[in-house]
This record gives sequence, structure tokens and C-alpha cells, in this order.
Amino acid sequence: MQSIMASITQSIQQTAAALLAAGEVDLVLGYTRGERPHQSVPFVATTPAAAAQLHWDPFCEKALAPYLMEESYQNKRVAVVMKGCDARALRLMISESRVDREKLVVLGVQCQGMIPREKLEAAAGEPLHQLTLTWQSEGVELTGRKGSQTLSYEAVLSPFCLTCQHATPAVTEVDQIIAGSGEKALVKGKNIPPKEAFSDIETIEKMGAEERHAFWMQQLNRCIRCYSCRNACPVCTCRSCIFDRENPDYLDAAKNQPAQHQFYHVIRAFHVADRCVGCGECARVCPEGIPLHLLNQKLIQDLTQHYGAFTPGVDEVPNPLSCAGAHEVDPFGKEAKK
Amino acid sequence: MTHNPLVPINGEVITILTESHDVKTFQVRPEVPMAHMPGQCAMLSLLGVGEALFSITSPPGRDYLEFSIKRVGKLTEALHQMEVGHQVGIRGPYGNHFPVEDLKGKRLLFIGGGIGLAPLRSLVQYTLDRREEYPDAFQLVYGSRSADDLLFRRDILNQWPEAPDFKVDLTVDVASSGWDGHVGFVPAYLEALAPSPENTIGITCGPPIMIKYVLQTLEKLGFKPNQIVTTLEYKMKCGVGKCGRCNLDEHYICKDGPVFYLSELEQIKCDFC
Amino acid sequence: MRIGVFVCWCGSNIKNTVDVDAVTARAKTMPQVVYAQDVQYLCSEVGQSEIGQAIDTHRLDRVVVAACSPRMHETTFQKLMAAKGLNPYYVEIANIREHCSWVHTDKEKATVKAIDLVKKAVAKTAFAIPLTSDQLPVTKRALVIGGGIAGIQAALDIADAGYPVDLVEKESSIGGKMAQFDKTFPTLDCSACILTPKMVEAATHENIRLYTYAEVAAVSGYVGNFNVTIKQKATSVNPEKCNGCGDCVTKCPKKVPNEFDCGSSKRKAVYTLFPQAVPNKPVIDRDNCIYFATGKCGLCAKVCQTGAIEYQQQDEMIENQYGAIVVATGYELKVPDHLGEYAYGQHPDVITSLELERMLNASGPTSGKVIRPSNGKMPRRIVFIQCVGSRDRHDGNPYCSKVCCLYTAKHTLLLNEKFPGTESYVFYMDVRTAGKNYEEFYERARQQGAMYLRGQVSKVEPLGDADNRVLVRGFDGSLQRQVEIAADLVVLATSMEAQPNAKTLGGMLGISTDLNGFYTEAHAKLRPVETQAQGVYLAGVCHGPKDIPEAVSQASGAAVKAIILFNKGQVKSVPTTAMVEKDRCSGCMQCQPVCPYEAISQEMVVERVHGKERQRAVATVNRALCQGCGACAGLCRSGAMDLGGFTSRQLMAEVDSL
Amino acid sequence: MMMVKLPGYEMLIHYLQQGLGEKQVFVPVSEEGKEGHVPLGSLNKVDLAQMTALTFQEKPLRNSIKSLFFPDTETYLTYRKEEGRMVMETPGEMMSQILVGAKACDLESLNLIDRVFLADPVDTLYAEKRAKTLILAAPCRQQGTYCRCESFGVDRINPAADVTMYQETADAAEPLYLKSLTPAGETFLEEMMKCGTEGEAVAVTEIPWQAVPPGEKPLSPQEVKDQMDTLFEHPLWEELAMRCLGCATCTYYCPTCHCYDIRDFSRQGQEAGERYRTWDSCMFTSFTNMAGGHNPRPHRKDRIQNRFFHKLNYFVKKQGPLACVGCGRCGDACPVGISMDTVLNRIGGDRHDA
Amino acid sequence: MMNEIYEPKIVAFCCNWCSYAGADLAGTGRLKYPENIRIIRVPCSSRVEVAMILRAFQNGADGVLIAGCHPGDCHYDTGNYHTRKRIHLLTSLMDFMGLSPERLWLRWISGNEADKFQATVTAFTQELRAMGASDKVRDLRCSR
Repeated sequence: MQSIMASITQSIQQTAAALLAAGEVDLVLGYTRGERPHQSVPFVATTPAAAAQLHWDPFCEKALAPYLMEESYQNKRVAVVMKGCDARALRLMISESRVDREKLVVLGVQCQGMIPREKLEAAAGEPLHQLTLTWQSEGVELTGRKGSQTLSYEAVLSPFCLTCQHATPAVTEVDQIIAGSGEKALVKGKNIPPKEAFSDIETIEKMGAEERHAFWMQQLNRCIRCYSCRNACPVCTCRSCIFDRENPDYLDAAKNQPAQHQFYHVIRAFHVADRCVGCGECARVCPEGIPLHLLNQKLIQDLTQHYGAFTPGVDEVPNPLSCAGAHEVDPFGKEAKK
Repeated sequence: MTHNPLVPINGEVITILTESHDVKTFQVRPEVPMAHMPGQCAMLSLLGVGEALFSITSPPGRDYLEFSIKRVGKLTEALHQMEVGHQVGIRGPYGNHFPVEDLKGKRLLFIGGGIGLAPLRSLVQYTLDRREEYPDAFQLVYGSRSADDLLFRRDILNQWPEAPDFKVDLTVDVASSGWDGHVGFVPAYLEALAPSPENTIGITCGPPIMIKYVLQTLEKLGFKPNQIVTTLEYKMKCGVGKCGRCNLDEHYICKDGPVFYLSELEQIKCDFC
Repeated sequence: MRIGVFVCWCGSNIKNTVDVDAVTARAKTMPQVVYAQDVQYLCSEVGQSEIGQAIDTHRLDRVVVAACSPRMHETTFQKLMAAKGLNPYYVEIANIREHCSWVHTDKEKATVKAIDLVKKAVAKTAFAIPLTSDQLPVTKRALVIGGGIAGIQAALDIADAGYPVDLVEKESSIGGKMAQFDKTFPTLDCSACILTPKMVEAATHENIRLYTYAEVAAVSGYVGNFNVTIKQKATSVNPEKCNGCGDCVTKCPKKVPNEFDCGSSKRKAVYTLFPQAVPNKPVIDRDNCIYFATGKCGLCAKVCQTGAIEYQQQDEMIENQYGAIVVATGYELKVPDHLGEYAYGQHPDVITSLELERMLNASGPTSGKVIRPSNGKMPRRIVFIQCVGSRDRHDGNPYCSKVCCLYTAKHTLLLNEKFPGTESYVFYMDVRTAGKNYEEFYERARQQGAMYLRGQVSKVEPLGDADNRVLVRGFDGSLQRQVEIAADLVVLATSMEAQPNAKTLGGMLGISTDLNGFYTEAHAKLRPVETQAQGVYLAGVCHGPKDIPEAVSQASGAAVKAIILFNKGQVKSVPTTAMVEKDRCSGCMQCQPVCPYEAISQEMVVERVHGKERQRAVATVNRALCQGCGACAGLCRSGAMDLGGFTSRQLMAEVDSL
Repeated sequence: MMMVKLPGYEMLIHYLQQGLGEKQVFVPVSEEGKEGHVPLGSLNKVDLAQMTALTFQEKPLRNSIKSLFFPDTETYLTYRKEEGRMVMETPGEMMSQILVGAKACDLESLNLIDRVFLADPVDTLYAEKRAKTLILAAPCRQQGTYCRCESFGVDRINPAADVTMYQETADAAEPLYLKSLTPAGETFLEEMMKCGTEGEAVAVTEIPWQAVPPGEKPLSPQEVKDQMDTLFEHPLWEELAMRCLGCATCTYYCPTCHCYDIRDFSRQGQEAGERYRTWDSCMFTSFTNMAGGHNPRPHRKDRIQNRFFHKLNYFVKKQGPLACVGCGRCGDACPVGISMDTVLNRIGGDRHDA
Repeated sequence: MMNEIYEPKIVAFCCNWCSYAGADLAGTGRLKYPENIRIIRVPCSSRVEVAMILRAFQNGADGVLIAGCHPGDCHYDTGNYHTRKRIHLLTSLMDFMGLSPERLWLRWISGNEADKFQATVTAFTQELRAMGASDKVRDLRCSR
């Protein structure tokens, strides 16, 4: 397993260096090691030499697609390292005219699943900076002050990756697939049925209305309105966001009003309702740990249940909210007619 | 507890003058008189809409303050909807002012663009009011997008040209019928006019891009950085140097500015120089 | 901004329930309001001039009218605004009559509500933006869909006014249902005798172009500028070469049930619809032709002396531009085979009225003789059952088919006249004879001996006698007892129904169908000919059950609407269209599929970003196509899409004012 | 100076609970997703073990204490229209408050904000809270894994509070020592001794607690400033801009960031409403974007650069010290791992590389 | 027990062609219903943004009614299908978040269903009276 990581890293480095050396791209967007232990952060290599800093491991969580819309990436030829979820978002961005595919070289990575650092630390029972990790085929081997242990990948992988059905970008979306040395992948998208994939939702649905309200009040009232969920989301692609609009002012800036937080999060979820690729960035980046993905998943679940299966970034447009018609089941039925 | 500096007092709009299609001048009489100096600003607010800092365009010594306001956003749009007799919140005055002491005995060259004439007008009136202290030649170089956008027409067309030893040079970016004056951008016109730096101080205000080129032109004409004064405008909220957004290097424009000598700006990490 | 508020008493209509003085007084304190006044009747000339004067005196630039529904007088006030040099969309109506004074009784509460409604209107108008409409040119050519009597009439009227018309008919001949009829009520005119001349006139009119055996395949565009694709089905007969001799028909070895005779006779695979067909050229029914099934046969081609048979013909798509469209697609008759109690389809002597009509017709399958299908003998006793599938909320249609009462009376009269001694029994719920001379006609039928039994039929079943007669069990309401009649023939007056494809065509045209599938008019009372889609007009039964004179009248009405449009030569676009704030628009185009009018498309704009030119996509709205529903604006994430007259700012201001 | 020994943390809480009517008390709490100071009165259950652990841990709480002095949202003006005239009202006086479990870096951050908010004209909203808050702080025995308070010259062993709290083992059952550092702190301890502790609180002369002495040399603000001056055009800022998300996380978690926005809230047709100030972030485009469309800091690079320059250069020039206390919160919270270290490592203040 | 009846505030968005006309017809027919409703006219129910519904709740509305043409009868052909889908999702999400979806009604009211308009407003008012003041999505700074 160690060799998968190493070979992907090596392959990314070589490809990036070659592209940069040949002048085919101006920059390569990928990951490098962060300052904290076992942290990988987005990284831009602009020279063949810098390509050696590119890195791949299961901590490369951050979605890279949103960066492509940023000012710094405009009018440049960009090669970008992409996981399956990112590539789905990219596909939406392309169909929504938000990026110019011509200027991109997409390096699709056969994603092995991502490991949230907090989850790993909790499972390890020891601070991350004390741990050395070895990727074994049966799991991750942790060596720390308390000795060695091996945790199964199921125990440490992000829940989003455990249910992911599109870990490897579709071949049609990428220019090159970077695979891990032919060895068997760690834990790829297990065929977890939607019902299980949405099990958290079920838990909440089983609560009483007041309990649900209390749950979400407790969650959303922590919101500090840093907008990291919006800024990190690979499908929040608006050129100008409604929440930044002053006239009319859709959202009030007060951070002590539950109603404003509810407004923000309902609308945010609505705006990605039929476009969410399930990467989990919203929940991951939230500094307050609000499970925002549940709102997205709930909407996707509703859409799928009532209007037919639809996988954003995989199925063809138009998106479900852009079309409606008589053929659809009337969810209100008699109630609205009476 | 002392007064919260963020709380405004009431002011009454006593006169409204339409300067152009998107600029109106409001005379506001504050409940409590406010003493200011040319170049200073005050915060105007409409409760329920918002607050913003505007330069005071009237000279000191009146029982009202004048503000010339260009309609560009939500607040200014609401301000433009005001009628005489309406109330407006006001606090200030804020910031430093033009170095009126340094200007004594100097020839004054005012260079303005568009709404940027507003703070200069306060200084022009102030110096005209005290002509014995400022007896030397005055020159105004002022331009706007079109003839219709020229502001303070009473002043620039009548009063100032008629004042003794006051030369007014006007220019517009785009020619239109009925305009037989100069056509061209302010910096270029300034360069063509080539005023002498001799015992002169150039004072400029206008859009950021104009200021940038005017500063270059003045230097080209031989003005030293300590002969050039400008006033800057950033987004400001508190007006008292705390809210953090109007910093230019370590200076807060609302408090340490808006008036700077070019010699000061040269010490600053700034995109004008 | 200077808003003036005018509060209408509407005589006592508003004043009795709403404290008009209080509303006016309160209005004066609302933001931006500089003037408020109450007026007895705002819509009157006096009221209008009061507003006009106040606009001048108080230099008002926005007006709020608190009065009746905007659906009533909005245009009145908009015209006044325009007359005063203000944009018509600077007036906003607070509906304090229909939505307040008329529906409430508590004066105090009604006044509070009226104040809220005024506040809401003031808030909205403060953010009003000026709106204008564009003038669009009109293509002066009409399309009439459906070649029945309504379509023919509409086409003739438009053509007579001097404008070219294309008439599209799905069958191989125009004429429609009326061509199948024998006589018409209440005059007993021969149907063919009055229809055929019109058919010929249509075919020969210099301004009319016929597309028979053709269907409308696609419609795009908008009033004055429709783009229509007509699918001309292959007839396999070259009309230029065919001389109509009929040899091919004679020789054709393949026989199939003749739909024109409701299947009671046979026709060939190559056939003309009926003897007087216009155009009188046969077509090959490819579904049934042996040549098309097996590649063998080819007899028709062999016998045709002019070589008109062309097996290789293809369906053809023809694209034309039209300024107006008249829809006259008619109806179908309900096939009552699912109504088991009537034994239709189970007993050969249970037939529909149209089948009887065909038998009565001299050129019909029996050459005018009425026979029992089971044995070919003349029936002596005939039972007519009314409202089969009509006025039946459970198994049929809820509506009345309108014509059955009269044609049944006609049938009893005709039978009595042609075959004296025939006994006619009519089971009915009500006899409806609204129409000129209709009651008299019905009276005549009764006097001539038709037996009318008020009641419903519970069962029709074989009697099992030697003659294989049919037993009709029913209830005679006037006698209050069960009746059983042994009939030779049972005739079902089946319901008129909308064309099965009405919805599909409606979708193309942008017009809606009601719950029964008939096309919906723009206004039930005042605009019965127009539809929601400007430039699309209705004629005949496609709009709802009608008799011939009604269908013809409506057709002439529809024709006049088209003629008015052509005479004007241009149309005004809707002013309240969607609009894109390009700076905010990401060009994601999620709005595009939402638009029912295909008014949204993508365009590239070039903009300067930090000194560099950059191209990017944005959405753009074709104002001529947009009808102003705002579905796009309701979806747009960034708020780049907005709707004139109902901008987000305006609606938000309304919400906030409450 | 006064030193007191309590049998345990519980007694302190017990005492504070008695006075809740007159004072608002904030204690350290960690609940789902949130770690910060919350009102003691709002707790259903007091988890002493957790409270003790949080008080004596060797790092500050995730949420800084600045919100107690400078709340994320604070209404300072309400108004309504009365007979055509605007009537304005300002809020009344606040209740005194006690903050338990601050860290030395927290206190240093307040000192930094003081320099701005207490300068003329005094920010009365902040000044009132400063004046009316008594702070009980706890030292850090050693520098936390991701802290670099020592580099920023914060004396983690002697927090500049009213009262310092000590405990040898961070065990709720162990004795708790309190030491007053200010007159207000002394009064607090005296009153506590008088009532509520029933003679179990005893004055002591020595506190059995020892810290690991600082191991790092503080950075020189002037040197850092000078170094930054040479880095204005450095590609580092564009490099960071290409990875920064432009969210406000770093600034909202930062204990020294104090930028704010002023907003009006008004519905019901603007006939009444309020004006409040609320945290704003220099990382937002809207922070400097002017109504006319001009933006002096249009690029993310400009904003990141300004943020670090403000902390490491501008503030030094204007106020003297560096505007960072090395608490490490920005690095903990940043979704893309940008921290003060990221910059310091580049400008030669490396520690983690050493 | 409180004797006073709570009078809820209802904000309604009615499409111009059907529901607004239905409300007009109720007026013409002098059908009586409670005063609690305030109608905002929109061309089509699909013009309504989710944000506007939430905004109404924020401002203190106890109930929001979206009323449009019956499915199939939309003046703009398909607008109400969009409305149906959007409101369905919103209702579901509100339910999921415990935000009293029962305070948001979607009803199809045609231009001639004055009686239905009357019945809807009456029933909605009664239900909201029973529920009392809304505290969900409500901005506490909005006075009633």
C-alpha cells in the first residue's frame, strides 16, 4: 500500500515536471505536505523543480476545483490533480461555463479514499504529532509512544469516501489517470445503498419536530459566518454570491440571530441542491464542525426519491431543479387541491 | 459612561441642489453645531439603510455642512431620495485637514476630477474667505467625464473665475455639443497647462487613477513631493481609526488621513506611488 | 422620490368597510410619501384628473392607488401615468376592495389591513424601475390547424380579408366531422350540400394553401413571428400526376375497415377518404398496404396510367413563418366500450349515433338504409340512450356534450320520415335545447312520435329471442317505475372528447388545456377566442363542445382576431420581461431549461478585468419571446436574473413592509 | 498580593454560582463542536473534570475570549419613527462579569486590542466590558505543541490577569490555588474568603506549582518589521493567495483581530430598526470594496499580504508590539493549513524546521 | 388559559392569473374570510424565491401561502410545476430542520375557485391560530 501512495506521488511529480518543462502548462495545482503533522495542503508548482514538492497521501482532502475560478488561475494554462468528487464538480463547472476546459490538463487520480486528521487522531488515541504512519494493505499502521497498532481503513476513512461511488474520475473527464502501481486500491466506493449512505439523515428524521429543531439550533447557532463552507464548495460557483448582495440584502450580517443562520444554510443548501457532488468539503472546512452536508444530502435524497435518480456531475444536464413538468409525481397530491 | 463615538446626532436637510444626473449637494444642519476644517469628513447615516463617510464640501464657519454625494450604491441612492426637511444622522468631523498653515503665502494649484472637487471646494472657499492670508495666485484645473458632469457650476463658471487672481481651467473627457472648452483627461491637460512649481503647492483629489497620474505629472513639472498634497478615499465604517478597513500601511485614512503630502505617501506601501 | 397615495372610496364599496380617512392619514407618514388624498371614485374622469393635478402640484414621481383590483383598472392608471409623462410602471395598486373591503366586515381590522396593503404598495413602488415594450413586426400569414368546418371558415375569412392562409389537415381531405353527417339540425339541411361548396372554395381560394395528410410537428417563436414545422406525410401518390380516375382504388386487393364509416364498411389500402374529398386524390395507407409490408404487389402502380404512384415518397418537413395561428383541431367521439352496462362492442345492434348517422347518409355504408348490423334487417324499435359518457363524473366526462339532445331529436325525425312506423324511445336525463329554433325542433320530434323517457338505463343485454333483440332496462322517472324495452337497435349518444393529442399540440403552441383536455381561452367571458399565447386563437370544438353554428361563429371571431393583428402590422412586447444583470451572471445557464418560451440563450461578453480583456458567457433574454413569468428569476442563485415589474428588490420590499 | 488555597475547583464554581444574580460568569466549556467560554448560568450540568482540564491545558481554548469584550454582534443603537421624527436609543449599562480560565496569550491579545479600542476616541462599548470584567487566568506549564507564545514574548507563566489560578495536576479534586495580581483581584479573593467558602478557603504564602521555563527567545518586533519591509513584493503572498479560500476563519478565531463592520437592520418598512457592529474580516472582498466599484485591495493576494503585514509590520510601526500572540488558532482552524508559522518559517523565524 | 385569540400574520404569494383572480372573485362574490392575510401579487408562483418565503417568516409571518394555478393550467405552461418542486424540497428541508413546515402552504386555486380561496384562508388562519405565534426562522429583532 505504501507503494501505491509513493507511486501516485511519483507519478504526479513526474507528470507535473514534464508538463512544466515542456511549457504545456503554466502551473500545476496539487498538494504538498502542510506544516502540521500528517497534513496535506493545496500547492501550486510553477517550475519543474517545484514539482518535486507535490505529494499524494490520504490527507489530500481539499477540493481543488473551486480554485480554478479564482483570479490567480485566470488566463493561465493549468494542470490540476483531481479526485473523483473534484472531477464531478469540474464537469458541472464546465457545463456551467465556469472554467475553460481547453486551458486545463486534468490529472485524475485513482483516489484511495481520504482520512480526516481528527478522525485518525480520535481512533489512534494519541496526538498526531507523535505518530508515524505506514500504509499497509489491511489498514494503517500507527507507531506512537504507546506502541504500534493497525487500524482498518473503514475505521479511519472519511464517511464521504466510504460511500463514494465515483472515487476515480471518469476517463472522459480527464486527460490522464494516475493510478497506483497496479496494486489493489485501499477502500474504494463500497456499494453502499443510498439508504445506508443517508443513515445520519434517518437518525434525524426519527427525531420529533422539536428535537430536530433543537438539534439544528444547536448546530447552526455555532455558525460564525466565516463563509468557508461556501468558499470551499466546488459547486458554489456563482460569480457574485447572493449573500454578498447589498440590494436587496438577502442576508443580514448579524451573527447572533438564529433566523439569519437558518436563512443562510437553507439557501446555501438549496443552491447546491441538485448540484452537490457529495465531497463533504462544507462539513470538513467548517471550523465549528457543523454537519452541513446533511442538508445537502437530504435534498439529494428527496430529489432522488421523488424525481428519479440523478447524480450531479455524472448524469447529463439539465439539473432537476431546472426542469419540471406534468410527468412528475405530485408530492402534494390532494392536499394542495383540496 | 462617555458618549459612544459611533452614535450619530440628528441633522436636518435644509437645501438640496442637483449638481448633475447622479450628484446632489445636501446642506445639513446638525442639531449640535460641528466645527470642521477643510478636507475633513463626516459620517452621514440613514437609519435603516446605513452609514458612510463623505467629505465636507462647505467651508468652516457656516451653521450647516454641505455634502456632495454621487449616487453609486444603496446608501447614496437612499440619500438621493431625501427631500428638504428630512432627517439624517451625522457624526464627525473626522480625519485631518488640508495643511492650511503651510499654504499661507503660497500659490495654490487645485486639481480636481469629478466628485473629487468636493473636498477641494471647502479649501477653495476657506482660502477665498481669508484672501489676505492667501494673497497669491490661485489656479483650478478641473475635469469630469462630460460637460454635464461638471459639478459646482456656480463656483467654477461664475464665482471663482471672477475672484481676483483665480484662473479656472476646465476640461472634459468626452466632447459633446454645447461644450467649446478643452477636451481631454485632467493629467494631460495639467501637463499642457504646465503650471510653474515656483512657490506653489498642488492639491489634488479625484478618482484613484486620476490621482495616480496627476501625482506623476506634477513631479514631471518639477513639483517636489512636499509641494504636493492629495486627499484619499477608501471604504470607511467607523471613522475613528478602529474598524480596520481603511488602512494604508500603518495609517488609517479616516483618522490619520485623508490628506497626505506626497512626501508622506512615498514612505507608505501604497498603490498610488 | 415623491410618492403620492390616492385612496378610493369606490362609493360606499370601500368606504363602508375601510376607514378611508385613517388610511389616507397613515399613508402621509409612510416613507417617501409626500402627498395622500382620498377620492370618491378614482376610476372616474374626476378621480383621474384629481390624480393628474396632484402629480403636477406636488411633483409626484410615483403613484400608489388604493382601490379595486389591479386586474380591473391597472391599465387605466397606467395610461394616466403615461399621459402625465411618467412611466406607466411607476403606479402601483393596493387592492383594498376585492382583497379587503368586500371580504371583511370588521371595519377596524379591515382598516388595519388596508393600511398594510398601502404600505406594501408604497414599499414596492419605491423600487419601481421604468419599463417599456418593444414593437415587433408581424408576418402577415396565418396558419389554421384543422380542416373541419371551423378551420375552413376561419381560413376563408382570413383569406377573404386579403391575407395568405395555410390550412393543415391531418386526414387526406378537409371536411372534418361534418363531412360524415347526413343532415344538420334544426333545419335538416343536407350536411354535404352546405359543406362541399366551402371545401371547394377553400381549395381554390388564391390566398389559401392546403396541407392535407399533414400535421404540425413543431412551433417556436411568438406572436407575429411563429416558426412552424409542418410534417407532410407521404401520400405515395403524386398529386400533380394523379387525375383522380380511381383505377388504383378499384384494383387494390387489400381491404380494411373504413374509419370514415366508423368501421361499418371496408375501404382499400389506397383510398380517398370519401367521394367528395378535397383534394380528391387517393393516398396509400402504408400501414395496411401489401407493397409496404412485403415489397410485393404494386398493382396500383401498374394500373395507374399517369404513373402517379410513388412508393419512394418520404415524409417531408416544411418550415413556414406565420403571424397568427388558429387552432381548429376539433374533437373525437368517445368509444363507449368501457361502459359495460350498454353492451357496446358486445352486441352488434348497439351502435353509436355517428354510426347511425353514417347509415342514414345516402353515400354511407348502407346507402341511406338503416339496418340492424346483426342481421341486415330494418329495425322497428330503436332505443336512444343520451349522455353516454357525458355528465358522468364517475366513468365519463363531467361536462355536457351539448349537441346530443338535438341530433337525437334529428335522428328520431329522420327515421320517422324515412321509415314510417319506426318506434323511437329516448332515455334522457334532461333535454337541453338552448339555441335558435332548437326547442321548436325538439317539440316537433316529440310530436312526430318519439317517446322520451326521463331516466337512466341500468342495463342493456341480449334478449335471447329469435330476432336476437336487445333488452334495455331503465327507469322511467316520470312514471317512477322500471321499464324494459325490447329493441332492435340501441343508439348511444356518446360524448364529445378532446383530441387525444390536444395536450401535445397545446404544449407546442404554449396554450393550456383544461381538466378535460379542451383548450383554455384567455378569459371565459371576454376573451373566448384568444388564448394565453398571444397570436394563437381558438375555433370550434377543440375549445369545448359546440354545435356547427357556434363553431362557425367562433371561427369567424378567430379569423377577425388574426386580421386585426395583420392590419396593425406590429405587436407590442410584454414590458414586464426577465432581465439579466450581466455583472452578476455566471452564465451557468440553469435558467435556460426553465423558460417555457425558450427566451433565454447564452451570449459571450467581453469585459476588462484589471486591464485585461476577457470573454465570458452570460445569459440573455429575448424580450420578444419572454412572457414575464419569472420562473427563471425564482431559480437564479446569484440573483442575476430579475423580472421587470416584479424585481427581487420590489418583492422583498413588499415582504419587508408587512 | 493575596494567595488562597481552595479544596478544589468545585468550591470556586460553587462560590461563583452564588453571585450569579449580580454578575455574569463565564467558564470554559467544550461541547459538540464548540470550545470556549460560556455563561455559567446557561449550563445544565457543570462538568468539573472537563472545566479543570480546559483551564489548565497547555493551550488556549479554541474560541478566544475576545468575544466577551468585543462580541461578534453588538447592537448599540435602536431607533423608531415617532410622529415623523427619528428617536434614537442606546443600550443601558451592562452587568459586571467574571471570566474564569483565560490564558496568558488571551490576556496579551486584550492588551493589543486595548491599544486600538481604548485610544482616543475611546470605544465605549469595549471599554465598558474591559472595566467591568474580572479575569481569572491560568498559566501554561509549558508551551503547547502548536503554540508559539514564547516567540511572541507572551509570559505564559504569569498571565496579566486579576487573579491567577494554579493546580498541580489538572485534577478537579486537587486543591486549587488562587493568587491576586490587582486590587480588583484582591477584593474578589477577600470576598470569597468571607462568604461562600465556609472557612475551607485558606490563605497561603506559597503555591506548590512549577513551570517549565521558556525555551525560546522572543522575536524582536522591530526585526520582524524590518524583515517584512523587504518582503512586500515577495512571491509568497501570491503563493498563499492561490491556496487561501478567502474565508474569515483565521480572522474570526484570531484573538487580536478586531475589525468590524457597522450595519443597519430594519424591516417593517424602515419605521424602526437598529444599528449594530459585527465582526468583519479583511479576507473578504467586500471589506474594502467601495460602492462605486473601486477596491484598493482587489486581489486575494493583496488581502493576505495586508493581513500579515498588519500583524507583523503595520501594527509594530503604529503601536510597538507585534499583533500576534502565537496562540496557533489560525493554523488550527484554517481549512487549507495556513498559519502564522507558514509566514514566520519563510521569514527566518523558523522553529518547526529547526 | 388565554382567552384572547391569537391573530396570526399570513403572507400570501398569489399568481396573477389564477389565485389572485380567485381572490378577486371572492371579493366580487363578497365571500368573507379572516383579515389575517396579505397578498403579494406575482405573475406566476414560480417567480417566488425561496429567500422571499424565509424572509417572510423572519419578519414574523406565522404562515406563508403560495397559491398558483392547478397543475396543467399554468398561464405560463409549466411554472407551477417548478413551484411544486421547489416548495416540495423547501417543505421537506424545513421539516428536516424542525422549522414547522406546516406553516408553509402550497395550494392550487384557479380563477374561478373563489370558494376555495375563502376556505383556504379560513382554514389556514384557524390552524395558525391554534399553533400560536411562530418562533421558527423568526428574526427576534422584528417586532410584530
